[in-house]
Amino acid sequence: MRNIQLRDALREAMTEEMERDPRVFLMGEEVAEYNGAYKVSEGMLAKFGPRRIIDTPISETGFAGLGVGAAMYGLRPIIEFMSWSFCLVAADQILNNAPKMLYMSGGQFKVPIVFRGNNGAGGQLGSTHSWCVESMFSCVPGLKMAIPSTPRDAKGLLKTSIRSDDPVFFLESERMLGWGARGDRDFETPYPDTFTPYLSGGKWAPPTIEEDADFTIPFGVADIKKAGTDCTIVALGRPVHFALAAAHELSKEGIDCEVIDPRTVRPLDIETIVRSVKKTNYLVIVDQSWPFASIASEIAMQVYERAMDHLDNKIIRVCNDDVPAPYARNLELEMLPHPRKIIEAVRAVTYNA
Amino acid sequence: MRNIQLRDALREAMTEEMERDPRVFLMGEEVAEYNGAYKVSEGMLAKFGPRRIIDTPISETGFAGLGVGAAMYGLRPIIEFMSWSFCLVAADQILNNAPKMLYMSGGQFKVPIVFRGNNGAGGQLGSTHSWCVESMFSCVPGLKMAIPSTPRDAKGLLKTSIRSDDPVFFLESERMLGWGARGDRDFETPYPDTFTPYLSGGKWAPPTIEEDADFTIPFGVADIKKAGTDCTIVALGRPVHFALAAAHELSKEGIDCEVIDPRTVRPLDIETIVRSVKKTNYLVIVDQSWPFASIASEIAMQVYERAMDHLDNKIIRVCNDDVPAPYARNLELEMLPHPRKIIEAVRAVTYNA
Amino acid sequence: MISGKPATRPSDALDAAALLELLRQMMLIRRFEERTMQSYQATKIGGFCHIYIGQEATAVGSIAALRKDDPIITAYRDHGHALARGMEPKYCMAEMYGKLAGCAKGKGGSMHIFDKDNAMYGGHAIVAGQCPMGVGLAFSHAYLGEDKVTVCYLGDGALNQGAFHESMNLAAIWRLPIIFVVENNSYSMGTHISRGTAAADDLSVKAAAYGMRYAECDGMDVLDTYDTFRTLVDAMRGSSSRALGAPADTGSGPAFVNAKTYRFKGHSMSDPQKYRTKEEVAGRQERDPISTLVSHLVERNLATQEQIDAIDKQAKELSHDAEKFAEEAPALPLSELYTDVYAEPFGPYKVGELPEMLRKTQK
Amino acid sequence: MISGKPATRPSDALDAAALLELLRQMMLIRRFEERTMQSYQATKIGGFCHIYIGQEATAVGSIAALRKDDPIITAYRDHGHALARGMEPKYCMAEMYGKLAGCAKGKGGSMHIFDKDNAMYGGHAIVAGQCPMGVGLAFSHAYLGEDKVTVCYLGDGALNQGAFHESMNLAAIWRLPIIFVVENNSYSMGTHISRGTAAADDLSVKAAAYGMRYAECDGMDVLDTYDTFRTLVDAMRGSSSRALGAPADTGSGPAFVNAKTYRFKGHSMSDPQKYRTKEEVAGRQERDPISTLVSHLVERNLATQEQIDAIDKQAKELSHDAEKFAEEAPALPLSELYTDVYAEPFGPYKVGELPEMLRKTQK
Ligand SMILES: Cc1ncc(C[n+]2csc(CCOP(=O)(O)OP(=O)(O)O)c2C)c(N)n1
Ligand SMILES: Cc1ncc(C[n+]2csc(CCOP(=O)(O)OP(=O)(O)O)c2C)c(N)n1
Ligand SMILES: [Mg+2]
Ligand SMILES: [Mg+2]
Repeated sequence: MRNIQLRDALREAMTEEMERDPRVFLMGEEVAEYNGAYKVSEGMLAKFGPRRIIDTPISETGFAGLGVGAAMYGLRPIIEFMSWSFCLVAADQILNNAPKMLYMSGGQFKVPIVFRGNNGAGGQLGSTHSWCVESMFSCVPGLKMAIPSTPRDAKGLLKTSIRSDDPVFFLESERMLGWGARGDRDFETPYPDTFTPYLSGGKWAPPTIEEDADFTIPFGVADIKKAGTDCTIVALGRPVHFALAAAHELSKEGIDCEVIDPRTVRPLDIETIVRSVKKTNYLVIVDQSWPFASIASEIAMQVYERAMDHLDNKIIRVCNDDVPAPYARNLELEMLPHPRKIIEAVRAVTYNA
Repeated sequence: MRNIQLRDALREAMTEEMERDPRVFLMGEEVAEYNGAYKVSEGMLAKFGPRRIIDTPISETGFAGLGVGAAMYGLRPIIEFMSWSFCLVAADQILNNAPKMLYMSGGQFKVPIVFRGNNGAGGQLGSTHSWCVESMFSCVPGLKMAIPSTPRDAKGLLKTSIRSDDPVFFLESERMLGWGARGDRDFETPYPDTFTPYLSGGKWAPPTIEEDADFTIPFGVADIKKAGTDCTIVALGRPVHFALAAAHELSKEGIDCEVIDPRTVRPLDIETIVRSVKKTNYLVIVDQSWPFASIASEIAMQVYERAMDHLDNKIIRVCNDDVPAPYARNLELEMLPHPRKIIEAVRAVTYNA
Repeated sequence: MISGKPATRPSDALDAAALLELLRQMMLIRRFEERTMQSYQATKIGGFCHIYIGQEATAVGSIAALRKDDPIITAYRDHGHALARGMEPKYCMAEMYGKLAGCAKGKGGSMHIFDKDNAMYGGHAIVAGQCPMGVGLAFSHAYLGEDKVTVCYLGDGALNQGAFHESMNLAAIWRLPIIFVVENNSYSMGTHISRGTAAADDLSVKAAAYGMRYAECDGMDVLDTYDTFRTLVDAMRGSSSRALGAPADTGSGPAFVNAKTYRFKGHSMSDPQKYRTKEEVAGRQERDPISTLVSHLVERNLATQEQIDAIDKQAKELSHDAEKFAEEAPALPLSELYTDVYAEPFGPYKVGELPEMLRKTQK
Repeated sequence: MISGKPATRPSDALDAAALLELLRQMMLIRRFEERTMQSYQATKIGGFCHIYIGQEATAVGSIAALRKDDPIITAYRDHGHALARGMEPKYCMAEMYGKLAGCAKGKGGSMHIFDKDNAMYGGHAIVAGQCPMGVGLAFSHAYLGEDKVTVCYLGDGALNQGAFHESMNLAAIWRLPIIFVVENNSYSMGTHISRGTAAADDLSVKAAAYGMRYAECDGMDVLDTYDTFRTLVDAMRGSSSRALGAPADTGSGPAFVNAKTYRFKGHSMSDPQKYRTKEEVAGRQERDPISTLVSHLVERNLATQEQIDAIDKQAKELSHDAEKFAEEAPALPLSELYTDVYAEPFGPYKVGELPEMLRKTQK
C-alpha cells in the first residue's frame, strides 16, 4: 500500500499538472522559499523555479485578482490562501470577478483559476481563523467547489480543478494535511477504536502517475464512502471521517449506515443522495459550517423536493454550533460536528424504524 | 394619510435617533454634501453638521472598520454602503470584526453598529452591482439582519437597529426608495391591476415622532402582511410586494394566501411561519437571492423540522435564477422573483387541495 | 508630460494621417456618447451609464502609443476606451441596448464592455477592482516572456481603495510591465479629490511610495498624452524584467501616470452636479480636447476644415448607424440566461455562443 | 528617533524609578514569554502562538509615552502590549490556557488579547485588520473632543494589505490623533521585507504618500523608542483637529513610526526558521533591548545589580504564578459556548458575565 499524506497528494496533483501544462503556476504566501506554510508545496520551488512557484506579500486582494487577470489572459493560476479565513479581504476579487467574468463578457473571457487553501477549524485558532466558507460561497453561480476528504479524492479532484476552464474553490483542511504522519494526533474522537485507517487499506491512496497517467476525478460525482441500508449520512471534507466513525459505532447497535461524500458542492450530485435515501428512508446531513442557510439546509431542501415521500422521518442536520469559533479546546471540540452528535442524530432519526 | 417614501422613513429614523443619542453618527460615500447618492440622507448635513454626517472616500474597508473601532469605543455608527454590492471589498471588517468582537473579547467589547445600504437588483446594473447578500451573510452568528418592505417597517426596524447593542446588517432596496414618488415606475408587474397601494391605506406609513415618540419595531417578530387560509407565502423585502400581487391575483381563483414577512432574518420568527403553515398546510417561500444554501432553503428546512406533518405538499421556493445578474432588461426581469412565478408556485403547491 | 521635456516630442513624428486618426477617434467617441445620452434619456439604455465626454484625449492619446495587442483594462467609464481600441460602435451601442448583438451579448451593459480581439479586458464596475487584474495581465507578459505592456486605467477615486495599493506594490516588487493611469478628473461622484485623497496636490508621492516612476500629462491634450505614453511604453517594452525571479533588474519597471483631465458631463446620467458650478465646467470646456487638436491641425496646415468636417460627419453617421443597429437588433433570448455561466457547464447551464463581434473575426 | 535629534531627549527627564519601571516591564514580558513557550511545548496552550521576545522595547517604550486611557490596538503578537499596558500576567496566561479566568474567558486565545480597563483594544489576527479599527478609535477622540491619542501597531507585513493604506488615508484627510507604528522586524513569516514591500529601505515614502509625519526609532532601544513617541504624542495631544469638518488645520495630525526591531524567536511556535541564519539571529541578539537598558542603568549608576536581579526574580515569579494560576483555573464551562454572541440575545443565546479581570475593577 502506498503511504501518502493528504498534503503529498495535493502536491502530486499540482506537480503533475504543472509538468503537463506550462501555463499552470502556483502563487501564494510562503509557497516558495518557505516551502509552504503547511508544506503542501514543499520542494516545488526547487523543481519549478521562481517563475512558476511565486511567493507573494500579504496582499490577498492583489494576488487573487492578479490570478483572475492572468486567467483571463490564458494562464492557469493556482492561488493558495494560507487559510480560507484570509480570503475575506479578497472577497470582491474571488466572488465578483472570477465567477462572473464569463457571463459579464458574454462568453469572451474564461477564468480557469483554482483558489485553494485550508478551510475550517485548524485547532484552537479562534473566531477569525476558523472559517468554513463552503456554505457562504456555494451560493454563487459561476464558481465550482470541491472539498476532498481523502488523499485520493484530493489528488483526483485537484487535477480536475486545474484542468477546469471555470474558477474552482478548492477547500482543504489543515487538520487532515498531515493525516498518517508519524505523531499525528488528528481525528480525535471520543471513539478512538473507530479510528478509520487513514488510507482505508489503500483504497483512499491515489495512483502515482506511473500507475495512472490520466487519473482525475470528475466533478459532480458523489462517492459512497461506506455502503449501508438503514440510514444515509451525507458529509463533506473532514466530517466524512466523523460520519464513518459514527457509522462504525452504530453498526455495533445494528444500524447500518450509508455514508455519502458528494465531494463537490457545485456541481452537487443530488441524484446519488436521493437514490440512497430512497433505499434507506432516513437522512442525516453533516456540515462543518454554521447551520443557517447552509449546504446542509440546501441538501435537505433538495431531498425534500425530490424524495419527500421516501422519507420515514425528518431530516436531521449536524452542523457547527451557531456561534463564533471559541479558542478554548473543550468548547471548540463541542462546537464542531463530531461522531457523538452524528450517532445521536442517526439514533434519533431512525428511532421509529 | 401620511404621504411618505421609504427613503424618507429611513431618514426619519436616523434623524430621530441622532437627536435622541449624541453618539449616533452617519458615515459613507456622498452621504453629506451630495445629500446621499439616493437622497436618503438629504438635508442631514445641514441639520447635523459635518461632525456627525461624514463623507468618506471610496474606502469601504477603511470606513467600515473605522465604524467597528468607534463602536468598540462607545459610539454608535451608522455606516452606509452606497450599495451592499460594494461591501465585498470590506467583507473582512464586517464579517470578521463586527460580529465576533464580543465573543472574542469574552464579552468586553460590544459593537453597536448599523451597516445599511441598497441590496438586490437596482435595475440593469449587471453582475457585480446586483448582489443580494442576505443568504450569504445570514449564516454568520453575531450579526443581526433586517430587511424592511414598507416605510413603516423601515422606520421602526432602523430605529431598533440603531438602538441595538449588536451589529445590524440593514438591507434596503434601491427599487423601493422612491416608491410613491411622482413618476415612480417601480413595482413593475405583469399584473398592473394588482399594484398594491404603496402605503396600504396608511397602514404602512410610520408614525411621526409627534404621533409616537417611542415607535420602534422589535426584531424577530414577523408581520402578517395579508391574512389568508389556503397557502402561506413567506417573503422578505421587495418580494413581499410580488407576493401580495400574486395573492391578489390568486384570490380571483379562490385561493386565499397568507403573506408573511419575517422582517428580520437574525433573529428569525419561525414560530409565526410555522403557525401559519399549520393553518394553511401549504408553503411557498420567496427569496430574491440565489437558491443554493439560501434563506429560502433555511426556512424550508426549519418548517420541515417543526411542522412536516402539517404540510400537505412539498414546500416550493421562488428564488432568483441561479445565474449572475444579466444586464439586459428582459433577462433581468425574468431572473428575479416576480408575481407570475409566485402564482405558478402557489398553484402547483396547492394543486391537490 | 514626463518632467524634463525633450526638445523633440514623439508626436512630432506623427504625420497628418496619424493626427487625423487621433481626431477621428476623439470625434467618434464624442458623437457616440452624445447618442448614448439621447438613448439613455429615451430609456433605451438602462442601468448606470457614465459618459466620457471631455476625457477623450486620455484614452485616445494613451492607446495610440500602444500596439494592438497590448492589453488595456479600465473601470466602468469605458465606452471611450473600447472605441479607441477599435471596437465597432454598433457593438458597443447594442450592448447598452441589452441586445444579443452587443459586444457582451447584452449581459454586461455600459459598465462592462469587453473586446477580446482588441485586447480590451473590460469594463469593471467595482472601483479599483480592475487594478489587481491589470497586474495579472502584466504578470502574464512576464511569465510568457512577451514583449507587451498593459495599461490599467483608474479614476482618482480609486486611489483610496486598498486594491489599488496592493496592485502598485505587486507591480513594483516584480517590476511588471504595466502603466497605471489615473484619469484624474478631480471628482469621484461629488467628492473633490482634495476631500478624499491625502496629498492630492502632488500625486507623485503615490508612485514614490512604491519606488515607481511617475509622470503627469495633460489629459485634455491628446498629443501630450501620446508623448507621455510613447516615452513610457518605449522604455518599458523589451526592457522590463520578464522572468520572475530574475536576479537583476533589467528594465525600467512599471509606471504611474497622473492624467489631468475633466469630465464635462455628470458622474452618471442621474447626477444633478450640485458639487460644482456651471462656471467651473464652462471654464474647463474652453480647453476641449477636440478643439485643441483641431486648432493644432489647422494652425499648422495639417488639415483643412473640410477634412475635419468630413470626419465629424462620419462620426455622427457611425453613431447614428450604431443606434439604428442597436434599435433594430433582436432582443436577447431568455435562453441566454443560462449560457456563459460555466465554460464547462452542468445541470441547467449551457455553453454559450461567442458574441457576433468575435464570431466574425475569429472565423 | 525623529530626525534632527534635540540636544536633550525626553528620556533624560525620567528618574531612576521610571527607568526601572521600563526595565521591569521588559523583563516581565521576557520571562512571561519564556513560560509561554514552555507551556506551548507542553501542549497546555493551543492554536497559533506568536512570541514577542526581542521586540519588548517597542511596546514598552511607546506605551510609556502614553496616558493610561490612550487606546492601543495591535495584531496577534500581542502579549507584550497587554503586559506593558498593565494586564495582570495571570489573566493573559489563563486566556492562553483557554480558561474561564482568562482575560477573554478563554474565547480569544493568544492572538486575541483584550483589556478594556487598560484601553487595550486587542489582539487582531487578520493582518492589518486592526488598522481601520484603530482609525475608528482615533475618530472617536475627534468626535468626542477628547484629548487622547490612539496607537495602532502593525507588522511590516501589514504594509502590503489594502486595509493599511485606506487607514492611512482616512487618518490623514481627517487629521486624526493616531500613530501607526510598524514593528519592523524585517520579516513577515519567512518573507524578508525587501522581497514583499517595494521601497522597503526607506519607509518614509509610505508616510509621505499621505502627507503624514514620519519618524524612525530604534525598536531595540526602549529609550529611543520612548523619546520618539513622547515627542510625537506631546505634539499631537491637544493640538490635533478635534472637530471633524473643522475648517482650519489646528494640529500636527497623525504620524507613522518605523520602529526597527527584531524578533529573536520564530514567527510562531511552529516555525523552523530556515529563512534566516543562526548567525543573523545571534548577531541581533547582541543588541538585546533588556541588556541595553541594564547597561545604561549600571553605567550611569542608576541601579545596582541587586535591584536588577530582584526585578528579574519578580518577573520570573509573576510568570510562574501566572502559569500556576492558569493551570489550576477551572475549565471554561460548555454553557459559555452560547454567551457573548449577542449583547442582546435571542433564541439559544445568553448574556455572558464579564471576565473576572474586569469584574474586579468594574465593581
Ligand atoms: C468599491 C466601490 N464603492 C463604491 C462604488 C460606487 N461608485 C461608482 S463610481 C464612483 C466614483 C468613482 O470616481 P473615480 O474613481 O474618480 O472615477 P470617475 O467616475 O471620475 O471616472 C463610486 C463611488 C463602486 N462602484 N465600487
Ligand atoms: C490577511 C491575512 N493573510 C495572512 C495571514 C497569515 N499570517 C499571519 S501572521 C503573517 C505574517 C505577518 O508578518 P508581519 O506583519 O511582519 O508581523 P510579525 O509576525 O513580524 O509580527 C501571516 C502571513 C493573516 N493572518 N491574515
Ligand atoms: Mg474621478
Ligand atoms: Mg514582521
